[in-house]
Amino acid sequence: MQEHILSILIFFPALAAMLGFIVHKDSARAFGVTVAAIEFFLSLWLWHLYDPMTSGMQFMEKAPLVAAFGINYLVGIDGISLFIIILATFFTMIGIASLTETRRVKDLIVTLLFLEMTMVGVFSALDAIVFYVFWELSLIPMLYIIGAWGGPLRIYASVKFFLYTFTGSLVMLVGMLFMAYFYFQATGQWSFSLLEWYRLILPLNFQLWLFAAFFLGFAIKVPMFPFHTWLPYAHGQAPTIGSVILAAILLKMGTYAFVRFSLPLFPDAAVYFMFPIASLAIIMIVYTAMVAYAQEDIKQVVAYSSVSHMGVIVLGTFALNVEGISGSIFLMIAHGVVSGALFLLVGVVYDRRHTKLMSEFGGLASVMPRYATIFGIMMMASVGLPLTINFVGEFLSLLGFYKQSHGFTLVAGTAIIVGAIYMLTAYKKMFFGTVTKEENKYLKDVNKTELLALIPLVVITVWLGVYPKPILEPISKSVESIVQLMHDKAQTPEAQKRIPNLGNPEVKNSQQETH
Amino acid sequence: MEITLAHYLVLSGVLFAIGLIGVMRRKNLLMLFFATEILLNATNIGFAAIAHFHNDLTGQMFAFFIIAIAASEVAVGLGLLIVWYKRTGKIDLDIMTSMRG
Amino acid sequence: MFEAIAFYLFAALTIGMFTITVMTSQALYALTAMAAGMIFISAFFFMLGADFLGVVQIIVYTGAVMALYAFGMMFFDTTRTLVEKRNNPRIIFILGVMAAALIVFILVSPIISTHLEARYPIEAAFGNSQAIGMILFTKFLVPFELSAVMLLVAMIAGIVLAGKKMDKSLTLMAEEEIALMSATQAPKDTEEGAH
Amino acid sequence: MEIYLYIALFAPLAGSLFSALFGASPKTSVTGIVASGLLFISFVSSAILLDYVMMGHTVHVEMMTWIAAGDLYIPFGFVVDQVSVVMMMVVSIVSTIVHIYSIGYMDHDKGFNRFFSYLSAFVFSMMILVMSDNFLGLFIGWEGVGLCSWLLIGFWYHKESATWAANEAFIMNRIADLSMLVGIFMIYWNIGSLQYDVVFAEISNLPMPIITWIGIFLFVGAMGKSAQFPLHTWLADAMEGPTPVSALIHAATMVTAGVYLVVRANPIYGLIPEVGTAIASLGAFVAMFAATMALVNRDMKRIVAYSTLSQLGYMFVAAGLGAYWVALFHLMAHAFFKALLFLGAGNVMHAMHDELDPFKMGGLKKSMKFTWILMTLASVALAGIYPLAGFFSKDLILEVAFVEQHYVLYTVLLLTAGLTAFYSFRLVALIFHGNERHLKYGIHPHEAYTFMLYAMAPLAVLAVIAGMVFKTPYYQMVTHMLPAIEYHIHNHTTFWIMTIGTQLFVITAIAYAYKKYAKAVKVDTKVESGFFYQLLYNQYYIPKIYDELFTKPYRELSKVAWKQIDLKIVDATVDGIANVIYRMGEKTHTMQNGNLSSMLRWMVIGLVVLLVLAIAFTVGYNAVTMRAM
Repeated sequence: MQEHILSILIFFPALAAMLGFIVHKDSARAFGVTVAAIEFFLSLWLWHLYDPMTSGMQFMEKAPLVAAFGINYLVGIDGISLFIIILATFFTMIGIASLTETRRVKDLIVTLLFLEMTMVGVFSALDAIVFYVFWELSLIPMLYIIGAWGGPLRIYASVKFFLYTFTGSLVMLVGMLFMAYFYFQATGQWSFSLLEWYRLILPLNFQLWLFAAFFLGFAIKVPMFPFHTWLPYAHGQAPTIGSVILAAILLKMGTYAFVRFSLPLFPDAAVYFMFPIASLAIIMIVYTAMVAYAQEDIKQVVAYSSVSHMGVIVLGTFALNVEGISGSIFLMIAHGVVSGALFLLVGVVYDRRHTKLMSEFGGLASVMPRYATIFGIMMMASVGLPLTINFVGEFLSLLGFYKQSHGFTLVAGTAIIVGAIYMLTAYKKMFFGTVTKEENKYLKDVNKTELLALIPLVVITVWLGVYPKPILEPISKSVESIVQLMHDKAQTPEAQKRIPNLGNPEVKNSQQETH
Repeated sequence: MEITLAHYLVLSGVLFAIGLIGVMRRKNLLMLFFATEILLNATNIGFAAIAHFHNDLTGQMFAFFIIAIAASEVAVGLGLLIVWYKRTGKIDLDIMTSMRG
Repeated sequence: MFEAIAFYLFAALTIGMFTITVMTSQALYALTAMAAGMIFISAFFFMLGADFLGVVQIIVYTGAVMALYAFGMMFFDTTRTLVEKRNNPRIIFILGVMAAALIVFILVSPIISTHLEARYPIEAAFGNSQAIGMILFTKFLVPFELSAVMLLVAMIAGIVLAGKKMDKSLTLMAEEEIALMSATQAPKDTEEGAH
Repeated sequence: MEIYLYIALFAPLAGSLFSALFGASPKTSVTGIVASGLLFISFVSSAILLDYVMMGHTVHVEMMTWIAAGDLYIPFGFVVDQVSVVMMMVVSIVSTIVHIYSIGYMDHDKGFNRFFSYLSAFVFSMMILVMSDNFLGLFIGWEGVGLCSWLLIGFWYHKESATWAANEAFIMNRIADLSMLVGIFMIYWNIGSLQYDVVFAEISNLPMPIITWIGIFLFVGAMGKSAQFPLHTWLADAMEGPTPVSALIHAATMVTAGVYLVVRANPIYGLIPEVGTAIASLGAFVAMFAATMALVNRDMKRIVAYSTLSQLGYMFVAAGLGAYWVALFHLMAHAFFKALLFLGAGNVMHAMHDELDPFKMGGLKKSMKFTWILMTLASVALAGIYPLAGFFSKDLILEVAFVEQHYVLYTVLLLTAGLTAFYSFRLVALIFHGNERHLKYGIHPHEAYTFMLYAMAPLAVLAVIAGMVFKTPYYQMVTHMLPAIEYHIHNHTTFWIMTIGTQLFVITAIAYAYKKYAKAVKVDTKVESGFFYQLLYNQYYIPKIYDELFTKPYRELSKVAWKQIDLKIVDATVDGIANVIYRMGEKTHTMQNGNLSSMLRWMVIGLVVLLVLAIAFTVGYNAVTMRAM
């Protein structure tokens, strides 16, 4: 069973979802929670089996799909994907457990389980086609969730979400096909295996074009400025569970793919585009933070804050050193936990008042003290307070990029200022002051079901903020191998300079001395 | 003066163009069928010519099958025409607009 | 020389006949011209050494197809002058000529014609009909049988379509009409059975 | 000894968590007592550690790994050495007293338990800040105290002004924190470690510009926490918090963290005297600047806050001039008498039902005798009268400036000393002497709980003796780590002239304050409508300028970014592209008009187009391959 654990992890939710069609409506929720919990414990078992000392891929499985074109069902994980998978199973579990939706619950749970399959699939795929299939499949459940359970503008939002991301991924597909063709030209064999592709050294001009093609697909998913406008609509219209999964997991696909595809495949291009992308990331950070500050709807604040934080992740990724990339991956997980929790929290108040406008609230701290406390913790985590999960990632990302550019990091660092501005302002509007609205005077504090979802998130937020080692170490190990691979593949002198060499400590020392 | 493959192909092309003009010009369905026959025959000449000049029977085979297809097309097509005519009393192309998009 | 004269003669005749077919407003002229054109085309087949094809051409087209069309014409009563609405005849003409020119260019240009190679060479030892028979029942056996089935189907289709009760089309009727029809028909059938 | 270190560090956390358990429930005195008790334990542990350090040892422990990625390795490491033990003592003493005091002060507050939870959390953060053995650990504490400061300033969250001040404080500190982070990045990438011992050992190997930049960035970080100009406005607004908070956080401990940082990083600043001079100049400027604002203010707590600001300026002068031990000494002494002053102000506030304007008080010495004595004592100490603490620490800074031959700084500081004395006693005079102006507002003051006064007593004792008794042992201990420079004016005549002159100057200022405010208060409208008075009263219009220059444009710009750029440009472009495609579909669907004849025509057009493309591509392909051949 151990050698097939990844396949089980991928397809178990899907099989369960099909079974879910015949489960009775009233027991659908129990069924969903059970399945998601089993899946979550499977993923924990995966972590238990994972060997943190190895930097390469583990639990690899291979089965030919289209042998003539070298398309295989090839899955495997390393430290980078392991924790995002756990995050995905975890959020599906608590998402289903804390579901407050009453309309067509069974359909929703089946959809979520399918979504879980695609998420786990994306993060464990090592074959470009398999990756692409899961990548696109993930759109459909999300489209359905937004379109069926969303707000008044749901059709517009879901269509926009689908078409926008789909367009980007089509360009990515072209890039993949060309990559495979190039591999065929170079070796005489067709292969879509990422691990085989890693061995290719492409000429710079090919790298640039391919990088651009992949970039478009990933950047829309992240979403990077100026491709971000689908996100506020999607979040604004999606039901709570949709926003949670979208923010916590689906957005991470983009940044994960940067690490998995763009960096090791095109190291020279990554260096070439480093500063343009860093500029975009900085615009994302500052500009969307300002937009978040101007919002009137608390959910939009959280949505835009997501974009802003994703900017830091992108920046860390393109630091191209172990500190930066490890930090960005850690921040992916951190941001997943924190923004997921924030969306859950927004959902709590939305369930009670059916409005998300901040002007409708005020003084909630006295009416809902527990809610205010948890919101406060999560807000502070989002702002990046030390000893919360976000700080570790943000610090490492910025630290990493500082190596590449001082000025950029200084500007990007305003993230910690502007982030505080919009978050504190929103918090003040929601929770401080006196209760002015009559409806708010008798709001119920968070109930047990909601606490069931929120308490674990709070625990994780603090635990991983204080002791990030259990997950930072495997991440760092895997990142080291990627950075080393990039350094070995780098051709341009610029890239060789920018990407550190880890394998040769003497070189490193001499480099340090020259600084 | 020798007659080459090109001559036949040009002839085939010219006949095909005549057929095309007919297809576009005719509104009477029966006449449209005529034009279709011309198109088919034009290609037949081309196939036969290529078969001849390249010393290969495949071309003739194609032509042969085309004739078979043409025959069945006429049979089915005329049947359909009769149905249509019984319903509407006309076989004018312009009144067939049920495919409006 | 003889070949050239024959080619140009028949080419001129065919083009002329087909032009009449396409352009005339008299259905009868069109039919006649086309029948003539078909026969002239068979001449090319003979010139190209495809004797069997030539014979088939005359039999099928001039014999069977033309007879069908003639029958159709009589049925539709199109012996009168055809009244057809024309719009933009110039565009039609330009498009036709352009298509022809392009096809000719593609076929004649060396790029394609020099790349062709014989796969089933004509054996000089056999006559044309014999050779065709050989190849038709070996290499092209499956397509041949398929086309036979197709012809059978077409024949049945022709009979059924033109048949008696087909003045009512199920596909072109609205749902209610069909329901109405089946409702009225059902008792009638039982009545007939009772008689 | 490690066990004491852990006790000193984690006892406040335990207290905080214990109180947090009761956070939402109604007041239970248990929380206050337990939290205070645990802090006392922390204090005792610190004292034991102090004893141990006095004997010349240091304690250095590494609790566990925190962040490790690539070459970066940051542990939770704690060090108790001569510098940090001083801070630990200051923090634990003041916070224990403030805790006990708060049991009485917050007696009637709904958020009693919550308050102790926050306050103990603050002490924990502060302990981390001073005990950490690396820069990032310091940063944890740095942000932690920022968080607690935010929580405590906005403690009465129903008040708009309180929450506004809390956010202002947090955000303004964040600006400085960014600079601090950048400083930390620079240290890491140039040295490869953030441990103090490694950094300070290696720092001299770096090129000069880098050291300078590190120094500047770290100092800008310190400026935020210590509310130095231009990041000072939050401190006065922070007085919205409960008074014990002001005493603990905004006077005694947190705001001095900046000074602590500079003192701690003395190996860096020792290498860059130019930056040191700049720090000293800024410090002197702030000392004067804040003192002038304190002269005219009509808010009791704000006056004390400005005085704090001014004293922080003094500390930075000392630190900037390389007299690190003097800065730390003044930090300690200041913590005692300023906390005392604030707690006294708290008593007054309680008695006056949260009235803050001293012009509405007066003659309180009758009803609040002890408070009067304590506050007068604190003010005397602040003014620097012999033999109280202020004399030994503050006048020392004057001497430092003189000895280092920065005469401009010396003059500024001397003038400021006069101003300090004046505004301190203006306050004392207005509150405790003269007519009982509050009677007409129907307020009948009463003395605070006795145990609160007892709690304040140790501070009073310390304010009196700290200078005299502690100076020598302190000097001997702390110079193990800090540069041991004795600041003596060798010329005896000069020394005496200066000392006595300063004393006389200060006493004159005190006397003037009493004369002007102790009897009847005449409101001199001519002066008050004057330009300078208005300028000072409006804090040099700086809050207004910030509002106009930063806050409003930021808000407007954010609106523009959302409404104009995001919705009207970025999103509209996306929708525009979609609409173009959609309209193309609308237009071309006329092609499907159902007329078979025209469809045939379209078909032929498509055929022609395809043929053209086929030819074009074939020709093009051939051309390319021909060239390749």
